[in-house]
Amino acid sequence: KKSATVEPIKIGFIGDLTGDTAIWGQAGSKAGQMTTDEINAAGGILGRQIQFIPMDGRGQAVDSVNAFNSLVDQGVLCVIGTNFSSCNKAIAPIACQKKIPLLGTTCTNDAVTVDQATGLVYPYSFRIGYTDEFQAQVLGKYAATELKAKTFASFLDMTQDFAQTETTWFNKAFVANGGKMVGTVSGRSGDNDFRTQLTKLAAMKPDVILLPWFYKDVALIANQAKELGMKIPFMGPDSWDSPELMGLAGPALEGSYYCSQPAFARPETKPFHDAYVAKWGTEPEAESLAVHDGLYWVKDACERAGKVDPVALRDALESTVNFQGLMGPITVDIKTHNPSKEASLFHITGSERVFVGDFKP
Amino acid sequence: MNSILSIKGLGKKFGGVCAVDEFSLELEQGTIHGLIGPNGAGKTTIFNLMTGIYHPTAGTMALRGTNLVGLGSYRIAQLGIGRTFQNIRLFTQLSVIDNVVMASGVDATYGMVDAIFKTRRYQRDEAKIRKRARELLDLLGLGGVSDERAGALPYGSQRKLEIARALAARPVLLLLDEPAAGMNEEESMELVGFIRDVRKRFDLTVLLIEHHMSVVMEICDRITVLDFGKTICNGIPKEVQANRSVIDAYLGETTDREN
Amino acid sequence: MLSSYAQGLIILVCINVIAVTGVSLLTGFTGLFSFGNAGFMALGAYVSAIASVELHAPFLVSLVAGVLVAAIIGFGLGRLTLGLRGDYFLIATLGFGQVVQVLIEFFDKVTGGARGFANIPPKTTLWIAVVLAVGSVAVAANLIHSKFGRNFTAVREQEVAAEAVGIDTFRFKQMAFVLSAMFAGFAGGLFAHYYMYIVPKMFDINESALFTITVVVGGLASLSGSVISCVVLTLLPELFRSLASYRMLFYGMAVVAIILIRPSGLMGYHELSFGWIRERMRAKRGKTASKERKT
Amino acid sequence: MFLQQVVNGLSVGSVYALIASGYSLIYSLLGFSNWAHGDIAMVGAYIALIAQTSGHVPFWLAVVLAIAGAGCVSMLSDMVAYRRIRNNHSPKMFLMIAAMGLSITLQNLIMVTVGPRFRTYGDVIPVRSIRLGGISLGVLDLLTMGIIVVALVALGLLIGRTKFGLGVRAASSNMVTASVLGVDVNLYIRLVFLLAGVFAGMAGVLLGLKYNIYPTMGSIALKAFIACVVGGLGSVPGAILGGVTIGVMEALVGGFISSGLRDAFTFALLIAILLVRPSGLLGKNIVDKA
Amino acid sequence: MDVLRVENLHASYGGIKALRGISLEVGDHEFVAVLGPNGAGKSTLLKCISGLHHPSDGTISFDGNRLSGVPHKVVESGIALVPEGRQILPGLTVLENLRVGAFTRKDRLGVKQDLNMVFELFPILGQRQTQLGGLLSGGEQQMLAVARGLMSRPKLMLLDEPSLGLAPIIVNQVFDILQKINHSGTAILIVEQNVYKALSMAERAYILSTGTIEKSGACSDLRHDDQLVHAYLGK
Ligand SMILES: Nc1ncnc2c1ncn2[C@@H]1O[C@H](COP(=O)(O)OP(=O)(O)OP(=O)(O)O)[C@@H](O)[C@H]1O
Ligand SMILES: Nc1ncnc2c1ncn2[C@@H]1O[C@H](COP(=O)(O)OP(=O)(O)OP(=O)(O)O)[C@@H](O)[C@H]1O
Ligand SMILES: CC(C)C[C@H](N)C(=O)O
Ligand SMILES: [Mg+2]
Ligand SMILES: [Mg+2]
Repeated sequence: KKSATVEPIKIGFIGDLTGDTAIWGQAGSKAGQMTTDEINAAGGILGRQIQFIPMDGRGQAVDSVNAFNSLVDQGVLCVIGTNFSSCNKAIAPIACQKKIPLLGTTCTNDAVTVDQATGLVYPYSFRIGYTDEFQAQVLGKYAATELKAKTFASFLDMTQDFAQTETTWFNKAFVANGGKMVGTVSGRSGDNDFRTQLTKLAAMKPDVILLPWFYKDVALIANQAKELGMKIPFMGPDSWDSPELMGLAGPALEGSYYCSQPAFARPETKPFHDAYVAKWGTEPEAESLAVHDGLYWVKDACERAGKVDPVALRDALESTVNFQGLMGPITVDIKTHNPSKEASLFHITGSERVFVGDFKP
Repeated sequence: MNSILSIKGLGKKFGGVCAVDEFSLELEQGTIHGLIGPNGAGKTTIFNLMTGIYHPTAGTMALRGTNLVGLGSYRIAQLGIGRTFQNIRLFTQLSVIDNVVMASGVDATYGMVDAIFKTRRYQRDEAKIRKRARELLDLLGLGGVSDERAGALPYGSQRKLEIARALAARPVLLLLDEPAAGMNEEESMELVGFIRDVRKRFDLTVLLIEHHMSVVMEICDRITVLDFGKTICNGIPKEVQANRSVIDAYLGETTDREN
Repeated sequence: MLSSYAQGLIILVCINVIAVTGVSLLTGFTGLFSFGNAGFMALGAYVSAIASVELHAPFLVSLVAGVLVAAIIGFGLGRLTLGLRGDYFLIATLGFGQVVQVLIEFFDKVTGGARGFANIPPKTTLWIAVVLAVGSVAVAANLIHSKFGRNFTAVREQEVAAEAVGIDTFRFKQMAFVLSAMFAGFAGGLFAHYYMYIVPKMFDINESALFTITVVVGGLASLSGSVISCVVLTLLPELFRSLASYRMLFYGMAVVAIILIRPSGLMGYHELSFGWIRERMRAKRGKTASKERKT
Repeated sequence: MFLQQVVNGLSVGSVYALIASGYSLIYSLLGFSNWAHGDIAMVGAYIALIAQTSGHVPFWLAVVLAIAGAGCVSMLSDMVAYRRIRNNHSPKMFLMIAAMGLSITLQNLIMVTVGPRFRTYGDVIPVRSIRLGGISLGVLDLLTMGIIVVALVALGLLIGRTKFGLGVRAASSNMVTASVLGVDVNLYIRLVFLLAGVFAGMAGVLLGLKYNIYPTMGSIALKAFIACVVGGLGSVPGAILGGVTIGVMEALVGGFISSGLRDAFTFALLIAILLVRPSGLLGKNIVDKA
Repeated sequence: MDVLRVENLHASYGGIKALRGISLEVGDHEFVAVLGPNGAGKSTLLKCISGLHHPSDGTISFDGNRLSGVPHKVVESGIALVPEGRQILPGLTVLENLRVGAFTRKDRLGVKQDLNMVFELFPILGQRQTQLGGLLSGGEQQMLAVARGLMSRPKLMLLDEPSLGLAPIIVNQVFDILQKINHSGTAILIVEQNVYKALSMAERAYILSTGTIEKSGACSDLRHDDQLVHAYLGK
């Protein structure tokens, strides 16, 4: 066949392959390799094979920018990743300079796709998942209307951009539905002990506590809350989302809710999930699904564009309507590059994540 | 009489131990004064007090009328007191010549801008400093080892280097703490000649601690003897040597200096 | 024309070289350990970024503003802590670095907090970075070869003796510390205007530690060693990037290996110069010659 | 709430103290900050985890293995790296930098072999707390404090009263001289690393029980290092006092001033302590006799 | 029989040759001096024997066995060094310094007796038992160094300029002590700058200059060899 002699299409991936949250980057990288094989086996993109190039960005902006530049030099068509807003905010303007599409996976901050100073969208920056604003509103509204909470307090991670944004939007939705915020406390990821803040929170006696932290910290916080005898339910965003969480703090999170990409509740996910577990021996993360969707989205867009070219790809990505991924359908909003998605809500009972339903604010 | 240094009622206590007690000294410009006494008598402590390393618990000290008590070490050095250390304190990792150059701060009058742009002033000063350092090393017979690492020198040479370094800072009063330790008779006598020489050449006053009696007796104009922090005798070498309490406390009965 | 990746790396190397030059003066020459220089870099970065974006200051002015603020804070901190010895001082600077980070996160109205500060104009080009890095190293090199460098060295080697020859050790510690803060602040300004986006996490303790590691690996009392080491250690993780998850493992091992193989660091106590190379070659020849004689 | 915050502070402080005591032990001997000490604790935690999950041994045995293993790793780190640096007569700071390199190496070694996941030992010692008049006391915290008291007494006796201790202190004062006086310096250093590793192993397992097990869990040692400095470097009682001081300070600042500015305030306080006592709370201010 | 036998010893520091083929021996109960000018290599010789510096060539044997070159083993085999520059353990008290001196000894009672003995010899040390070694005066440190050497009850004692920094009255005392312990069976190899003192105490002496032995013989002969004394040791 002729395609064997044609150069493969290079698609870059940037994730945190090392460091504290390497679990997500590695899950993304694994899924990328798996999906690439799958696409190649099915004939590749427009008859060309694809080559998946994972790069370590350590979850850090500078490293991620370097990785991005390096991928651009290798002649990639586009780059999938990263999962952290802070990294994508640094890469987005460069992607626009270099005219290479960037498909953020689970980075949820608005500033990833929209230049906050001008309010204009970064033409080359896209995202596969939803936004902080979106999920925080879903949570806030749910807490007030369904859980009938009257008061909430937020315990936020000062080092993470999403924590602040989510607190703001949660508050808006919560207040709009008749609730009231009774206070915030903060900590920094990397700390191990949160009893001080928890003691303070307990004294505020809120009905729910918003907890925008990474799952590893969520586990610590929940366990320590339990140790202190606290029984207030927590609510959290997608940063809770890892199959690990239940093993780390299932009992301590009894009664809590969190919001995630809709993926795991959808039956379409099952084959991917099983194949992943069979191949790698571990559970996939939301990041795995995002990378999977990203690759297929690129395939879809290229095929719609009819050629393999970054600029054409960008145009095709922007005009995506109802692309069906494992995390739900993607329709791109031209003004924000945010996909129109729903958020899935999970309730933790009996150390299990129980799917509550898909919501929009 | 032209007094350069005046110490009155100096005292230093370490916990219960009174290392220096009521020590007074007038140094005449241009003399070489010996400070001797048994081990632990407080000689080095006096040097440390004079150079601001320790602060006295009593007394006053003045160099040419300028009070020394309470000043920082570097300030006292800048005022003109140079010293060597009993436990040698060279910049061991640096070359011999750099040890001397290091002390030539007084000769470097240029500022940071001169240094950054290597102005003529900088070059002039630096050349002068190097030249002088080399002269001082030659003077001490260290010219041949000027590029060696100071720490690699034999013990005796390290002592000489300490003197060269002290001289580089252009002192008016030089404090030597056992300069002849680790030297044999011949080397000691060479040192005596050398100390005389520099005193003349640089118009120095020297205060000398030394246990080599041949050196002390040979070179000192006057000698003060300490014991347990107290001055037990003060006079010209002959008097001191014959003093009963000095013999008892310090010299011992059989001063078998056979040469 | 260089690829953008290569350009990016060169710029990053240049920025790091500037910061490391400051640390080299402080640690390599004066013998003081700081784990807070990333804090000064953060100050430089944020001040210059805010000056550029909010006050529309020209690039040069914003850089100078960053350097000045770093210098002033460095002076104050030095006054307070330079009396501490060894690791006690180290901890004070480490604390300072942490405090800078926390304050930037806390005053998010001005700094953007953890959301970062974006839209900084991209002013740091390849040439600017290269010229300024070379200039900074040249300034440092000239300082070192003057009485200032000598006095730093004297402080490192023997404080008591330094004082005894009239060197005001506190003043020179202070000077080295402020200089290192200024270099860091300068690097921070360039950094901000290259990456266009800054977050406090970029200037955490690991960054400070990296500067110190770089200087020590380069060898004490060697500016050229620091520069070489900075190039090596900045590029090393890039070389290993394709090794994916093994990357930092090899990086760590490489640091240990360099220290074991070169006991005084890459260039300890020597500057890279023709004289030095000639001497090394002669020494090598001498060594082989003496070996031959023995057998 | 005040009392509860003090208890919270003691609980964290005791963990800092436990790591700090091992840290301090090495500092007192070699005069350098062993930045890899926390990572030795991490390795200990993983050894117990692997023994428990893959080896299916009872937990107490896993703990013993962890302690022994951490001791060996600590000793090995000396034999592979630090010892050579000493023999090279490199400046002390090289030891510290090597330790940093070692720290990166160990973290990433675990990362690539065991993986980056966060793990727990499961319900071996259920997270339990005793309620005492409205205050909750963690069972693990009590255990930690117990261990610390025992460790403090044992170390005090070992270093202050035995010949081993004399040799260690001689070596820490001046290695070359100690060796010409008949002290087998390398052996003693190795033993001290072993001892420090044993402490790290205990700390690692306790950390794992109390918090999570993950490759960078050792970075808590940074706080332990600060604790050592506050308490007075090289003094084991100082390290413990420092650890507790920092823990309580953090809790009180976080609880009553501002949780957001907690670290800023605690560091300001630390600097204040150092300005008043430049060699830490229990450190000796060694005067340099010229 | 010889306690110590050094054969064809070479040593260097980097490129600098400090010893170029030294051979010497110290007999049982003998008192031997090594003399020579500044930088002759005297300290290097003692360092090689005690394992502090590794010779590049040659052998050193003690009691008929080759020495290992590992300092603590050298001490265990019965050699004590009073090093150049005192080398007091500054952070340990006077008493602890002395105890470390007796580190290789097992007889607690003997150690206790010897402690009393050195306190008698150097009363000032007795008074300063709890002071840190680093805070002693130079001469006090020197006394401590000698006392510490005595504490190990060596078969052979190496002394590198023990009189350095001592008051004349103490110098005499130290030499008396050395003579005493020599009479009671300890062999002594001493490096001294105080040439006449050394020649009057020791039985034999070696004259070292720039790393080689220029002359050796009985002290009584050397003392009267004016030419030699002039050439190597100063008038
Ligand atoms: N650590 C070192 N590094 C390099 N060279 C050294 C070192 N120690 C000694 N040397 C050199 O070796 C030679 C012999 O030195 P050594 O100290 O043995 O002399 P010495 O006879 O003891 O002199 P002194 O009477 O001054 O103590 C000298 O030339 C000296 O410069
Ligand atoms: N920092 C200190 N703390 C406690 N005691 C000290 C201190 N410095 C000196 N001493 C004591 O004070 C006394 C005087 O010491 P100093 O060093 O002045 O003696 P010295 O006359 O120079 O003796 P030497 O001739 O032995 O050098 C000694 O007994 C010494 O132990
Ligand atoms: C992986 C996610 C928890 C990342 C997070 N949503 C962010 O924007 O940084
Ligand atoms: Mg003295
Ligand atoms: Mg010698």
